[in-house]
Amino acid sequence: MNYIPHTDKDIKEMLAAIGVSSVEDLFNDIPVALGPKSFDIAPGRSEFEVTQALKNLAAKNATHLTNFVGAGFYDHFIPAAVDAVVSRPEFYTAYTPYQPECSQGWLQAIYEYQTVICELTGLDVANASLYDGGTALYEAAMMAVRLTGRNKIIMDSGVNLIYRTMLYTYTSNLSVEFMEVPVAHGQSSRQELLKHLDDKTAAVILQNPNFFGAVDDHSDIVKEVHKFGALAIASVYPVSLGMLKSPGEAGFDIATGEGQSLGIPLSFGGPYLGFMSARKELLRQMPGRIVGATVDIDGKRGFVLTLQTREQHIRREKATSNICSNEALCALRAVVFVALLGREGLRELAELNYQKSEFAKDALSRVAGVEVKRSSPTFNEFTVLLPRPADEVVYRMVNKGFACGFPLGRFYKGMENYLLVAVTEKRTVEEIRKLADSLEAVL
Amino acid sequence: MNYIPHTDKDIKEMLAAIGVSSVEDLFNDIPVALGPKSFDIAPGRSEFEVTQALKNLAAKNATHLTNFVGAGFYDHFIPAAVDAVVSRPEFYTAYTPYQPECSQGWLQAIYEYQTVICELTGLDVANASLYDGGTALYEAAMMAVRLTGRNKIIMDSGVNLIYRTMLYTYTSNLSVEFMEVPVAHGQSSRQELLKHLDDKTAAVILQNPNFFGAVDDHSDIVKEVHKFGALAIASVYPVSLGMLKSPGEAGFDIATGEGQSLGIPLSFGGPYLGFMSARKELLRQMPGRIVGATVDIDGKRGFVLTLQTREQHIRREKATSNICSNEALCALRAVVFVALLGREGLRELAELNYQKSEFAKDALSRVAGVEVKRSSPTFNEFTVLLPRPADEVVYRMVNKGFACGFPLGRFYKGMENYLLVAVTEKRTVEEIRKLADSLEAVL
Amino acid sequence: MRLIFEKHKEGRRGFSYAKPGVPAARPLDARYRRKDNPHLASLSELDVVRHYTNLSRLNFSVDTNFYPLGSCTMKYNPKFTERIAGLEGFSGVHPLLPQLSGGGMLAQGSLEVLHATERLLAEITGMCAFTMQPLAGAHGELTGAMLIAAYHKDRGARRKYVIIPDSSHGTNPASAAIAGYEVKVIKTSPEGYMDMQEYKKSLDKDTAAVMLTCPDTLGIFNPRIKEIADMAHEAGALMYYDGANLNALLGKARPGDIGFDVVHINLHKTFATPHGGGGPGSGPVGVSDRLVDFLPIPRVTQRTDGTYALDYHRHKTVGYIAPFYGNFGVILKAYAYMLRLGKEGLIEAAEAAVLNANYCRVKLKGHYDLVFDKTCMHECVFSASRQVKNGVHAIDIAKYLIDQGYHPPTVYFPLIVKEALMIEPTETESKETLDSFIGTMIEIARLAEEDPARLKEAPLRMPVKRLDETKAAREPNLRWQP
Amino acid sequence: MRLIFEKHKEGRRGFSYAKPGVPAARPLDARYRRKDNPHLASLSELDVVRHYTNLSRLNFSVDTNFYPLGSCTMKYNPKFTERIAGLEGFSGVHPLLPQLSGGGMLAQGSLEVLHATERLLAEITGMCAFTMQPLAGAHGELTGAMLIAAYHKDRGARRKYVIIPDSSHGTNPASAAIAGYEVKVIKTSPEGYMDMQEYKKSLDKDTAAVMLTCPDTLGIFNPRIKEIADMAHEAGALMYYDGANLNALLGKARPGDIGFDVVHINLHKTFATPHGGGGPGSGPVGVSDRLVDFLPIPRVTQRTDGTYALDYHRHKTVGYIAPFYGNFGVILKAYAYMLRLGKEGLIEAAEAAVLNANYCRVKLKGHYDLVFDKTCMHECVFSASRQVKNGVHAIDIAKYLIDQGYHPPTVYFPLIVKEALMIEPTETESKETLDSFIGTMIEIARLAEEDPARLKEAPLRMPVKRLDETKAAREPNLRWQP
Ligand SMILES: Cc1ncc(COP(=O)(O)O)c(C=O)c1O
Ligand SMILES: Cc1ncc(COP(=O)(O)O)c(C=O)c1O
Repeated sequence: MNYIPHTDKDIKEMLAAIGVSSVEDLFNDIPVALGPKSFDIAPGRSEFEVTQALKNLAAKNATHLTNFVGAGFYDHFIPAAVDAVVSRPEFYTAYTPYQPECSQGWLQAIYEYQTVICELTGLDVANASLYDGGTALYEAAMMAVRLTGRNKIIMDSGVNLIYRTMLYTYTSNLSVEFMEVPVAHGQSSRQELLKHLDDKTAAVILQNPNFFGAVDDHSDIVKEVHKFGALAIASVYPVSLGMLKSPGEAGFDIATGEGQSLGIPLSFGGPYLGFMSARKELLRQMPGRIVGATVDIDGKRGFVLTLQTREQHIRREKATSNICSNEALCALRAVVFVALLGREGLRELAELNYQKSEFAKDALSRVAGVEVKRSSPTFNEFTVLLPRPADEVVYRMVNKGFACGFPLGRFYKGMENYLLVAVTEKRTVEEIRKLADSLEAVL
Repeated sequence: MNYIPHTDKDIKEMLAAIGVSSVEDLFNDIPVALGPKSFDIAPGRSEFEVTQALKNLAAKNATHLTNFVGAGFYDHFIPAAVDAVVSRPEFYTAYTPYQPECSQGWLQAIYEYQTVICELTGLDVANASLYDGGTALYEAAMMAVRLTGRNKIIMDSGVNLIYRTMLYTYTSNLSVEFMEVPVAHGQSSRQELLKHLDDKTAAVILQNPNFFGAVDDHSDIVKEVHKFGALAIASVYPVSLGMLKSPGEAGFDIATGEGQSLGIPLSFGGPYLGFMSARKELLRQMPGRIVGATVDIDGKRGFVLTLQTREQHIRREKATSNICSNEALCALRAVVFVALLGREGLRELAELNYQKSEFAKDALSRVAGVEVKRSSPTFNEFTVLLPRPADEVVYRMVNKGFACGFPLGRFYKGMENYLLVAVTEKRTVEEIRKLADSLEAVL
Repeated sequence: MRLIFEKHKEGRRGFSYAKPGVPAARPLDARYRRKDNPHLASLSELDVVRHYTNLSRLNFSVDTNFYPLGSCTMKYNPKFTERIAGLEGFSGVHPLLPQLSGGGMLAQGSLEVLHATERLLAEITGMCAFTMQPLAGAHGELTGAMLIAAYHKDRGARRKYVIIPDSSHGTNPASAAIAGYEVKVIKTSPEGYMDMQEYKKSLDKDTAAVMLTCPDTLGIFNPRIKEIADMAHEAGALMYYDGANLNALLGKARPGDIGFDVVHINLHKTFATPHGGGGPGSGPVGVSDRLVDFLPIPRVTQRTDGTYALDYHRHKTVGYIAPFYGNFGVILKAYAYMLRLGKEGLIEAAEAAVLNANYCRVKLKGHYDLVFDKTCMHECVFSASRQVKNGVHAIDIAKYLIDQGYHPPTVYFPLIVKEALMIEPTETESKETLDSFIGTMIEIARLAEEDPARLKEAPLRMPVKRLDETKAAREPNLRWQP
Repeated sequence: MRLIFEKHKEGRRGFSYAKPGVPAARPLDARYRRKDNPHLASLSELDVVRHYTNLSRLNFSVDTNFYPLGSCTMKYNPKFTERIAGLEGFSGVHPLLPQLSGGGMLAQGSLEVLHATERLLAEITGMCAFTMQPLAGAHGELTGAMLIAAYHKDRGARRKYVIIPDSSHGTNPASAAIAGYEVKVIKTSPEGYMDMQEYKKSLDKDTAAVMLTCPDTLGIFNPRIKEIADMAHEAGALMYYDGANLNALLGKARPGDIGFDVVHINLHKTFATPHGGGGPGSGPVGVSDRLVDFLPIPRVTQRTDGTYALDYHRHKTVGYIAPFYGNFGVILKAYAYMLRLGKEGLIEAAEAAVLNANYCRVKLKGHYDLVFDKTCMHECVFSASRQVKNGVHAIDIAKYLIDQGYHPPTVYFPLIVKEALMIEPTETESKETLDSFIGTMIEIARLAEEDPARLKEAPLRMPVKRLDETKAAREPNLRWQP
C-alpha cells in the first residue's frame, strides 16, 4: 500500500516492542461476536485505474452547456492564482490552527478573511466561516432568538427558497415560529412585513438581491424592525456588494450569505462557504471560530483563535453552535479572490454582471412571447415569463447547448411559466444573443 | 496590468527620483531612427478570454485516441504526486542554484537525480540534465572526440533516427566523420560494426532497445571497441533499465538517453530531459551543470554547483559545452517519479511493459496478413509487417480510435509496409484486443 | 508578516476583466447603490501570490510535518484525489442541473459518485442507508439528532434526553442541544469506560438516544458496547454512533452489526480527504432500516435501467439539511480513496493505525502517565501530570515539540483527563517517524526533570513566541482597521 | 536534510501498478537482463512528498522572494499559464501524431500555437521568420550559428571567425565555438561600449558574423548599433542578436529594423515562462529573409484553408536541431502570456522594467560604484570595488542579502566588471519591494564601513552557512554511495 509505509520487518519489530504476537491481538477488545457480518468491498485498484474510472464518470456530466442557471449559486470565473494558493499543502493539509505558533499563516489569512467580510457587509465582526449560506442564515436566526429571548421570526419569501426550507428543517423541533411574507412586485412587501412585526419578534430576515433577482433598499424596513427591539438579518450575495448598498449601510444587525461566488467552484453543490458578520455588540453570541490579533511575549503581533468559550469544545451543550470543522479552505479562496480583484476589481465585477444581465434582459425581451419582469431593478439575475411551461423550454434548450435558467415552477406553485435567468461576467455578448435566438427557435 | 504593479503615482515618484520627466526619456539612447517600424500586436485580453481561447485550441487536438505510438517517446502514466511536487513554486520559479545557501532544496534534489541516473545506467557520474536525448547523444559524441582526439564515429542504425539526424546536423560544420552501420535481423550487426572499427575511431554509438524495439546485449561489441582505444556510447530508454542489462554492466563508457518516460508528459515534443552518465575518468569533459556535496564552515553537509570551470560562464569559447539553462524541472520530475516507484516499482514497470507488449505481439500475430517480426527479443515496442502500406492502415485506424503505431516507411525507404508498435503499462488487455480486432477490420 | 491590507496601494490590480462589450445599461438607481468604498486591498497578482505563499510557509501541515493531533486523524491525503477533484467535469457542474427537467441525465457522473459512495459506506459500517448531505462531522450529528427526533415523533413520542458520556467530543452534547434535546452526562469510570451504574439509572422512557463515540476519545473500544446498545433499545431509545474514530475499526467491527441506529463518519478523517486548515469536511450519516424514511431529501436513487435520479417524494423526511447533495468535492475524494484502497487496503489502514498508536503508547509509557494502561485503538492518551510536578504542563510539551518540527498532539482534550496529551499517529506514518518523535518526547520528559525552563520558553524557532491569548479574548481585535 | 536514499526502506512503495492481466510471457533471456539491483530509494508516497516538499522550502524563488538576478529576467510567471499548460489536450499529445498520414488534423491546436507564436515573435522583433525549435537560449545561439554557417556555405564561402565583445554572455563564444567558429573577442571601451577601433580592425572577409547582446550585459543600449551592423554587412558578415535581454525593448526597438540577421529570444525570460530551477527554457530563433531557407525542419506552415501542416521539403535546411518542434509546453505559456498582455501590455512591461532598473541605479549610486554612470535599460551593474577596500566583496554582499530574504543580484558577471553586482529588478516588482531592497543595500554599504565582519559571516539564517566550494571541486562527491 502506497499510503502505509509498514514493511513486514517494521510490523514484526513494532509488535515485539508492544509485546504482542500479531496485529490481531491489538483488536482483542472487540468481542468476537462483534466482528463484521460482512465487509464486501471490491479489491483495491491502482491510481491509474481509479483515475481513469473517475475521468470516465466526469465525462458523463454535461459541462458543455452555456450556463444561465444561478438561483444563488453562480458561474463566475476563478482566477488561476486562487487555485495556486489553495493548492499549497501547507494550507490544505493543515487543520484548525489550535497551536498558533506553528499556524500563523492560517491565522493571519483568516483574520484577513474576517476583515474582508466585515468590509463587504459593512459590519463590525465576522467569524472564520460556516458551512454554507443556508446554515449561516439558520445560525443567524438562532443568534437572534438567543439575543432577544424571543422566538418569532419573520421571513421574506424573497429569501432563497433553499435556505428557507433548511431553516424550517433545523427548527422543526425547536419552539421557533416563522412568519413567511410574500413579495410584492418582486420586492419585499413593506405592508405585509410591518403587519407581522411585534414585540415577540426576534428577527426579520430579508434577502438582497432576492431569490427572483430583485434589488431592494431595506433601510426603511430595518428602522421599523429596530423599533420593536428585533434584529434585522440580511442574506446577501457577496458579488453584488461590489455595487449594492451593504447590510451595514442599510442598518442590518447581522449579515450572512453564500461565499461560493468568491472564487469557489460550483462543484455540484459543495464545498461552499457560509459567511457571517454582525454588529460588535452581538459578538458573544456568534457561532464558529474567530481569530483575533494579539502579541507574543516580545510584543510582536500574532494571531490566535479567540473567544473559544463560545464554542463546543469548551462549552459543550451550552455552546453557541455545534460547529467544529468549518470551510476554512473556501474562506481562503474568498480572501485570495478578493485580494486579486481589489477594490476596483470587485466594483468592476459587480458592474459587469449588472451590465450583461441588463443586456440579456433586452435581448430576451425582443423574443416573441417572452416577457421580462421589470417591476423592480435587478442585479445579475431576473425573471422572465414564457408562453409555455419553463420546464419544457429548459428541456429543449439543453439540446441547443444551453442551461438557460431555472424554472421557478419547481419551487413555486403557479409559476410554471416563469424562468429565472442568471447572467455572470463569463457570458459573452455572442452567447447572450445566441440564447435569445435559440429561445425564439424553441418557443 | 495585473503583472505590473506600477501606479501612476509610483511612476511619478520614481521618475522624479531618477531625475527625468517621462518614461520615454529612459529610452533616449535608442536613436529615433531605430524605433520600431511596426508593432502590430493585438490588444491584450483578459485571463478568462485567453484561457477560453486556449481551451478551444486544446480541444482541437485529438486526445481520444488509444495510443500505440512510441518511437522513443512513450505514453506512461504520471503519478499525481509528481505533478504535486513540481508545481511547488519554490521549485519552478527559482533559477539555476548559483547561490547555494538559499538553494539547498534544488541542489540536493539534483544531487539525488544524479545518483538515480548513475544507479540506473550503472555508471559513476552524471550531470544535472541536458535538453533531450538527442542533444545528449550529440554531447556524448563530442566528448568522445575531445577525449580521444579522434574524429570518426561509428553509429549503429538502430539508434533512434531522430537522434541520428540531429547528430548529423550538429556536426555538419565540424570535422567529424560518421560511419552508419545497418542492423542485421533487427539487432546490431557485429560483423559490420567491427569491420569499421579502427584506431581512428573516437566512439561507437549503440542503442538498446534499438529504434525497432530490439533488445541486445552489447558487451561483446564494447570489448572490441575498447581494444581500439575508442569509447562506447549507449543510448538507452530509462524504463527499460528496470529490467535490461545496464550500460555499466555492458561496459559502456558513456550513457545518454531521453528521460521523458520518467514522469514527463509527452506534451507535443517537449520539454523533455536529456540525461548523461559516464565513467568517472571522463568527468572533466562532461557538459552541463554538476552538483557536488561539500560541507559548510561548521562541517555540515551541503550541496553546490561544482566543476564550473568546464562551463561556458567561466571558460567561454573553451567550455565543454555551450549549455546554460537545462531541463532541471524535468529532472526533478524524473527523480520524484523514480522515488515513488522505488526499486521494486521500476522493475515492475519494466516487467509490465514487457509483458503487455508480448501479449500484443501474440494478439497481432493472430491477425490475418500481419507478421510480427520476431528475429530478436524486444522490450515494449516491436515491428510488424502489414500486407499494405502502414501509412494507409494508420490512417484508417484513426477512425477506429487508435494511434496504432508509427509507419516506418516515413523514415526508412523500403519499409513502407512496416509498423512500429509501442505498448506501455497504460494499455489494457481490452485495448490490445480491440487493436487487433480493428486492425483485422481495416486490413 | 504585514497584513494584505497593509500592502494595499490604490490603483493596483491583481486581476482584470474584459470590457463588457454591451451597450451601457441604464444605471441602477443611486438609492440601491453602496456609498462607501470598502477597504479592500489592491495589489498585483505577484503581490497576492507572494503574500499567501509566504503565509502558507508559516504553517505546519501533514505534507511537511508529523501531525499526531489526536481525534483528528491527520493521515496523508493521496495526491491523486486532488487531481480527480480538479477535473472540470466534476468541479464545473452546477448543482441545479439535475433538477432541471430531464436534467438528471446531465449529471449522471456526479450522481453515480454519490450513490456509489453511499453504498460503500453502508457496507463499511453495516448500516442500511446513508445521506451524504451533512457538511461536517458535527453537522452529521445534528442531522442524526433530527432523524432521531423525527423517529420518535413519528411514533408519537417526544423524548427529551440524550445520554452522552463525559468523554465525548464537544460536538456531541452541542449537537444534541441544538437539535432540541437536554443532555444527560454520564461519568467515565476509573477503568476508562462509561459508568454502567449511572448509565442504567439515566436510561428511561424519556431517553431519545444514547450517543457514543467508538473507539472513544480515550482511544478505547468498550467491550460492553453491545450491552449498552441493547439496554438503550430495550428502553426504546436509539443508539447514535460518533464515527469520527472509525479509522481504527475498518473491517474489524461495524456499528450496524453492534446495533447502532445512526452513524456519522468524518470523510476528512477516516477517508483521507484533506483537512483544509479547518475544513471543508464531510459528515455522511448512515441509519438502520427504521430510520431510512426520515433521511433528508433529495435522495439519490438508481433506476432499473442503471441510471441515477433524485428522489424528493419521501413524506417522512426531515427535509433539507444542506443546499444540495453535500460537500461533493470532498465526497469525490473519499470515493476515489476507497476505490484505491479496496477491502484489503482499508483493513490494512486500520491495522497500521492501531499498531502505530500502540507502539507510541508502549514506548512512551515509561516517561508519561498513561491514562488507562491497556491496548488502545487508533490513539493513545497520556497525562502530563508527572511533568506538572516540575511545573511543566501539557502546553509546554506542545510548544517544545513545535520547535522540534512536530505538530503537537491534541492537548487538554478529552477534558476528563488532566493535562491530556492525545497522540494519534495514523497509519500513514513510518516507524522511523514515530521513533524520532518518541525520541523527542523522551527528551522532553528528561528536560522536564532537568531543565524545565527550556520547555517553558519554547517555541523559539517560530515566527512568533508564545502568544497572549488572554489579551486576545479580553480586548478582541478581530479585523484590520483602516 | 537526509538524502532520499538515506530514507530508503526495503519493501516500501510510493506507487503501484495494476497486475498485468495478461498470460505470462516467455521470460526474456537472462543475458539481456540486468543482474545488479540499482540502489534506488523505496518509500511511501507520503515520505516522498514530504521529502521534496520540505526540500522545496529550502529554496528562494520568485513567488517567495525578490529575485533580482541580473541577466536572468526573473519576472513573475502568471499562474494562468500553468493552468493552460496543464490541459490534457496539450500535455497529452504525442509529438509524432502530426507525422502520421493525415495526422496533421490530429494536432491542429498545437500546430496553431506554434505558428501563431512564430508570427507574434516575428512582429515583436521585426524578423522575417522564426523557428520555435531551440530548447534554450544557448541552443538558439548554436542554431543561429549553424544558420550563419549554412548561409555562407551556400554562397560558397567558409568564413572562420565570429566577432564577440568581451561583455557578452558566456554562451555566445561557447556556441560559436561549438558550431565550428573561431572567436575574436573585442574589448569594451571605458565608455561601456564595444571598442570601435578594434572592431573595425577585426572585421574582414573571414568574419562570418558579429554576435551582439542588446541591451548588452551592462544593461546599456549601444546607440551606434546600426553603424556596427552596417559595417558587418559591408564586410559580408551577418549580424547575430542575443535577445535574452529583449525585455527592455518590447515595442521600443526591433532587431530586424536595426538590421540583424539572426535573433534568439529567451521565452523563459522575456515572456514570463518559469525558470524551473534552471530550465526548461525555450530559445526561438528569428531570421531575416536571406536566412529563411536554412531554418531547421520541420516548419509549421498554414495552408490556404487555414489549417496547419508540417513542411519537411526545404532542401537548404540545416536539418534537425531538436527531436520535434521545440519545448512546446514552454512555448504555450509564452503564447498565452503574449495574448494576455497584448501590444500595450508588452510595451508597459518594457517601460516598467527599465524604470525599475533606473530607480535602483539612481538610489544606489551614492553607495556603490556604478560602472557606467548613465541611463540603463533593464538592469544596472554596480561594482563592489568601494566595499573591497574594507575587505567586503560582492559575495559577502550577496550572502548578507540572503539572510535578509533577498535573492542576490548576479555577482562577478559580466566578467569585465570587477566585483560586479548586476541588478535586474524586472517590471513585476513594486516600488515598495524596490525601496526595501534598496534600504537593505544601503544598510550593507554602511555595514561594509562600520562592521564588515557582519557581512563576512553571513548567511546565518539559512539551512547551511557558507559552503566549501573548493573542497567540492577538489574532491568531487557527485552522487550518494550505497
Ligand atoms: C470524535 C469526534 N466527533 C466529532 C467531531 C466533529 O467533526 P467535525 O469537525 O467534522 O464537525 C470530531 C472532530 O474533531 C471528533 O473528533
Ligand atoms: C544574455 C544572455 N544570453 C544567453 C543566455 C543563455 O540562455 P539559456 O540559459 O536559455 O541557454 C543568457 C542566460 O542566462 C543570457 O542572459
